[in-house]
Amino acid sequence: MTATVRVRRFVRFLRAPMLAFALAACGAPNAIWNAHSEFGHQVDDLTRFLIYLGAGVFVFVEGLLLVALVRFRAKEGVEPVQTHGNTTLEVTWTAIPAIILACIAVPTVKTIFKTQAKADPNALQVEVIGHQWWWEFRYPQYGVTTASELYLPVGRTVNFALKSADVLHSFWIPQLGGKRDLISNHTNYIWFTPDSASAWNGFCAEFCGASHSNMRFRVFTVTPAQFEAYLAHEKSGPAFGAPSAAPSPSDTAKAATAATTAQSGPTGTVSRENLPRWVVPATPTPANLTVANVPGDATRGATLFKTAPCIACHTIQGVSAGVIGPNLTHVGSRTTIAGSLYPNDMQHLMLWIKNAPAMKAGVIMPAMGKTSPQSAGYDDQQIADLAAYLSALK
Amino acid sequence: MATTVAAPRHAVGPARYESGIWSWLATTDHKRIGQLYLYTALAWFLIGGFEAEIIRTQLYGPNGRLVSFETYNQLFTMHGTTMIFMVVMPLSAAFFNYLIPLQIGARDVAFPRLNAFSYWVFLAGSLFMNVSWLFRAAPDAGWFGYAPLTTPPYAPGPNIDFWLIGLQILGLSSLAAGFNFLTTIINLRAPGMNLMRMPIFTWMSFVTQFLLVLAFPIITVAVTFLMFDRFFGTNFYEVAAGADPLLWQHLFWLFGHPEVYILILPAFGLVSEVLPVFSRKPLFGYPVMVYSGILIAFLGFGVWAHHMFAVGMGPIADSIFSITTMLIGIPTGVKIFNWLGTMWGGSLRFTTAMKFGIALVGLFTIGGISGVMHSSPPSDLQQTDSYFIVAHFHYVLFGGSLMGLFAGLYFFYPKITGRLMDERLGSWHFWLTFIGMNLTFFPMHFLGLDGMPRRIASYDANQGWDMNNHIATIGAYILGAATLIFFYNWFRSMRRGPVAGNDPWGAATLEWTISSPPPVYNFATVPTVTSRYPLWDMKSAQPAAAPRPAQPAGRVPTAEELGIPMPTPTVKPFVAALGLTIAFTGLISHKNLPILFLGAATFVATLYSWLLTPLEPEH
Amino acid sequence: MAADHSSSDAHTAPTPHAHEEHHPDWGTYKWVALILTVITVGEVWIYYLPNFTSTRFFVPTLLTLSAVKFAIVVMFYMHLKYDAKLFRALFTGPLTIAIIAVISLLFLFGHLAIRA
Amino acid sequence: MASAALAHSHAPEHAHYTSTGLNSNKIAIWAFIGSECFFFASLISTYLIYKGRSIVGPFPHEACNPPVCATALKPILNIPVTSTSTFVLLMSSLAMVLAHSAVVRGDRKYSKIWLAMTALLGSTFLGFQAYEFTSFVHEGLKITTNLFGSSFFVLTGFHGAHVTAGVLWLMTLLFIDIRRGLAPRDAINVDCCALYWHFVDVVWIAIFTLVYLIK
Repeated sequence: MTATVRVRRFVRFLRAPMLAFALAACGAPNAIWNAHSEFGHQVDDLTRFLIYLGAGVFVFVEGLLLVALVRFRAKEGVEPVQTHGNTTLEVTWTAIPAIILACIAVPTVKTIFKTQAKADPNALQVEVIGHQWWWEFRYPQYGVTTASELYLPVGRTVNFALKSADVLHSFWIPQLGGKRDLISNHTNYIWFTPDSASAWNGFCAEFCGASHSNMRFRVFTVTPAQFEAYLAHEKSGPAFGAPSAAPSPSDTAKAATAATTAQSGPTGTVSRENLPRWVVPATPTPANLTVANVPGDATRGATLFKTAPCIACHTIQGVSAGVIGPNLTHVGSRTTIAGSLYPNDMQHLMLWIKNAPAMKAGVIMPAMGKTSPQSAGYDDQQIADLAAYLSALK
Repeated sequence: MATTVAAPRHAVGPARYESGIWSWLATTDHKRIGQLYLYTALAWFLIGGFEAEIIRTQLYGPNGRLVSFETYNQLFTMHGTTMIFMVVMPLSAAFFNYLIPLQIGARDVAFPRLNAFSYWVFLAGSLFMNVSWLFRAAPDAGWFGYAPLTTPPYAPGPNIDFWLIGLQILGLSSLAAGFNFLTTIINLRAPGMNLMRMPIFTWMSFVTQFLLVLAFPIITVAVTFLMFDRFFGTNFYEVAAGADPLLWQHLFWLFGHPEVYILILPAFGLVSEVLPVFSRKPLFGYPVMVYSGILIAFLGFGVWAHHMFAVGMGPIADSIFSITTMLIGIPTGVKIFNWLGTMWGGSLRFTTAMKFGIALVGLFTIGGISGVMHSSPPSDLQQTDSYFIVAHFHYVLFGGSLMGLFAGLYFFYPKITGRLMDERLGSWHFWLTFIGMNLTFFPMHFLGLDGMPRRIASYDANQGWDMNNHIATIGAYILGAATLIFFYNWFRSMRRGPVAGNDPWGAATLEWTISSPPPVYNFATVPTVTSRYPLWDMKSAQPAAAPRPAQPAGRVPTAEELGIPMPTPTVKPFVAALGLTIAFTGLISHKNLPILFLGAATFVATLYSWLLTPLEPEH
Repeated sequence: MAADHSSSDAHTAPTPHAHEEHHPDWGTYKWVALILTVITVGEVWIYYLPNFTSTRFFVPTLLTLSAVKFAIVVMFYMHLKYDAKLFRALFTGPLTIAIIAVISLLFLFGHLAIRA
Repeated sequence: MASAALAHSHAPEHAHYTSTGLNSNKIAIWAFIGSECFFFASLISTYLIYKGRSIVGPFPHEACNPPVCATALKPILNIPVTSTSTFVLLMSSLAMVLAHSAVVRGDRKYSKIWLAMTALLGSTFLGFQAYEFTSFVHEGLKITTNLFGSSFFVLTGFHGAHVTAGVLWLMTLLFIDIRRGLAPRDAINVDCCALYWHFVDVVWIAIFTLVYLIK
């Protein structure tokens, strides 16, 4: 039986006491030891093996140390024997670590080659592009482009092609797999197969500048049916204006996704209600930044948008073609905005449009609203209209 | 062996030294330069520690907003850079300076003026980098400043320029010191002290010097490329021109990993001096300790890419570097076991120095174990760039280097100042440091495994990270308190501490045969060495258990009286360092050529007059 | 690296005077110069042989030739052949590590075709 | 004899007794050379890593034609010129060893001649390099042009800087020789300079093959 199998057996055997360790991680939604992909499990097994080995060495060495400290405290008139060394001993404690390390090396190399093998050819291809400081996701097989929220079907292998639009980033979904760096002038790959439907946090793990900590994303693993519905909806143009199309797939999706933690809207997208709390942002907004609580008119907002500077950076299918910022075609159906930094609701959307730089360090998007009565920019009514329009882009 | 000891007269308090700023600016005495390094490093330790406290305060709870994200990035960048290049390295350098000549029975280093130059350049470099705070433009790209984040398109401000030029200056200092100590150790050993009789600290320093002189040229080149990119528009890291960001990473870590051993080996050396003395037993397996040190250094050049397992080097490279990394675990483990062997069967006296020494053995082990976990790329993929890594290298650098350096500080304080440090306060310092250290860094293991990325200025609520962050921050405050106690003890004991005498600990090596503090010429007659532990051979089998009462007041004869030629004091090294710094300042201030040339001219001119003047008055 | 120095200690310390005697003389120097010139001419010559530069022997040949030149200068002009072993260790140790580093870097950047 | 040389040698030098019997300056110089190996290793590997990765021309060995380059550019490297300058540098090493043995012999006349000759050949090499650089710039290769330009100019430029430092050192020795004459006891200092000079030479041997000859 292969070393990895042996490792697995060993790990299974240790799973029970592992709970003790896991307790430290209770209420830890991003804990790497709650793996939910085969990649995660392979890494996890190896890590547990190492943790236990480490724990053993730790107990042994620190134990020896403590014994020495207690047994050999200075006593009056006792003169220690002046030993200079002991070849047998020294050879032993050179050999034993060597053996232990060999035991680590074998499963390590096996796992390296297994996890870095070529991905299943008919895997779902996802192109991940890191920007300062948000994530762009593309499904080349379906011609879909979206941002900040990644939908994946349960049980299908996903092959990620990782690229960077500017500096280095690192793609990490602790419970599904990772990390792999996004490197300018390189394309990196990583693949895994999610094994359960839920909502996960994703992070940028390579320091990438002012808002590195604000470069988060969400991953929703959904049933294949709901995933199909989602893609169909994403491919279709913006819902606003068009008669709300509710294609058949989405109905099946609705039925199917009852099982999933997050309920699905008619569009296959995850609804903002009853999401697990770890994917609901609680980022505070700047105290000195406020907007009047005025109702917005989506139609007015739509006309305003066409002439607004927004179009220079943002794409809305059939409206604008900017590529600097996130694609907004279906922004209304996302649960978060600004790189999963704020919940996607009227108030946050308005604040964001009014003064993005105040809400996210170093962000490129300029303040669109009046920051002072004299200054240029949209008034709160116009901003409300824009926000209403964007929210309507289901 | 009587010749080993200077005329048996001992000073109370400091021996005759001239005082005054000038005497310090012009000094070429390795003991004074050592103290300059020491106090400068301790000052930066306070600053770097303060930066850490702000960082921990920001991270105490979710969505902390104590400082802006930009400021936070500057803080963690400068915390890392400061602790590595301005605290641990110069503290080690302080011990190199003070101890190596004393331990090998020399009157000074091989090139005393070059030695002074190294210090002044180091001071200039560290100031240069920190001046950036005054312009609110401190470096902000992390201590390993990955390109292209550091290239003009993404870092237009002067922040990175300060970092680059500061590093360049500090590098020059380390290189100069490296050549100096290599030559000193090779060539100035007292008669009879062959390599296998060298005190273990000198041995580890010897190995460290090799790492210094071989690793620093690499970072010099990498940094020079970036300087050229930023100042003259070259393309080394210019993504638009097709550059490969991995070039910086490989060059940086090719330097960076040996650098890790540059930081830890001197501490290993110090602890290997402290443990035997307070176990009243010779170091267990001295030769193995020496060879493992050499092996660690050698392998240290073959493992650098284990910092880059996430960049996708491919399975073959990953496997190779994974295995070389595991190999390095073997000699390191051997060291731990030999330390245990040293204490085993000994008669342990738990002085503060000993406590810190033991702490290194215990805590470095933890860092070593997590290190082995990273040596396995698949496992490292989940841990790298997370708080698990932060925990790991703090166990290595705080639990390892700093604990060792503290052990050394308490152990050699009497030799440097002539007085003993207060043991009660020392004990407080130790226990608070030990507890605070573990409270701060152990929870970070869990934070990492719970998916908290490294270098984030703020994190969201409901991520399951709050509790461990609370604990870590409280630990950091305890560490702060401990450090203040240390400084209080340090300065208080200088006046109030009991007089130490030559050899308060019953130690074995040459530095303890002469008065504390030693006379400017160190040894009245150059000792002849016949064993690894000259003092233990000389003394009765019983090494002194308790600090001996100081010898009756006597005067240490001056160099003149003994007819020992001493180097003439000179400010030329200081002026040369000044010129160098001015030149670099010219570079950063919009390539201000006049200043640049003024500095360069000063440097070259001073260098000439320095090289063409003999060290000592002709006789 | 450092280990090598123990050898330098065993080695009976020669006085600089002793060195000077060991130094090669004009006779050696002129031959060395001649060989160096010949090799250099050879290198440039094969550079201009199109049907040789295309073969896979071209690069190895050049590398060997320059390695020989390198060695000759180091051994005779830098009289490492005659000097204290210590110097040999101080030079060859770092040189070896440096060369290994260069080669592994070229591997890592895919120039020596270990991965596409 | 040794200690005499040390006591009077005009360089930072402390040791009155040395454990190896070797001169400390010489040990330091060798250590420095060992460290320089890494300096040039980094520069050379960078050049090799970026070889063939430039997006735009000019290129070292290949012509660059539209559309890659706006105008057709011929291969940039000029082998005949560089071969000559390589030969010059090799000969300077010969002059250097002769200068050293002249000093050892205490031969004032030839020590001056050969020191001057070495410095002269070194400067000639620098002249060649200056010519090479300017002509490259005229042919459209600047340090900012492409990866090749950056890595080439910085690598050879730093070598040139080393040669310049060497020439200054030689001229200093020559100056001392003229002013008070270099006695055999000063041989050790000339030796140090010679070691440095030869090292700069061997570095060029490597560069000449790796940069200029290998296509």
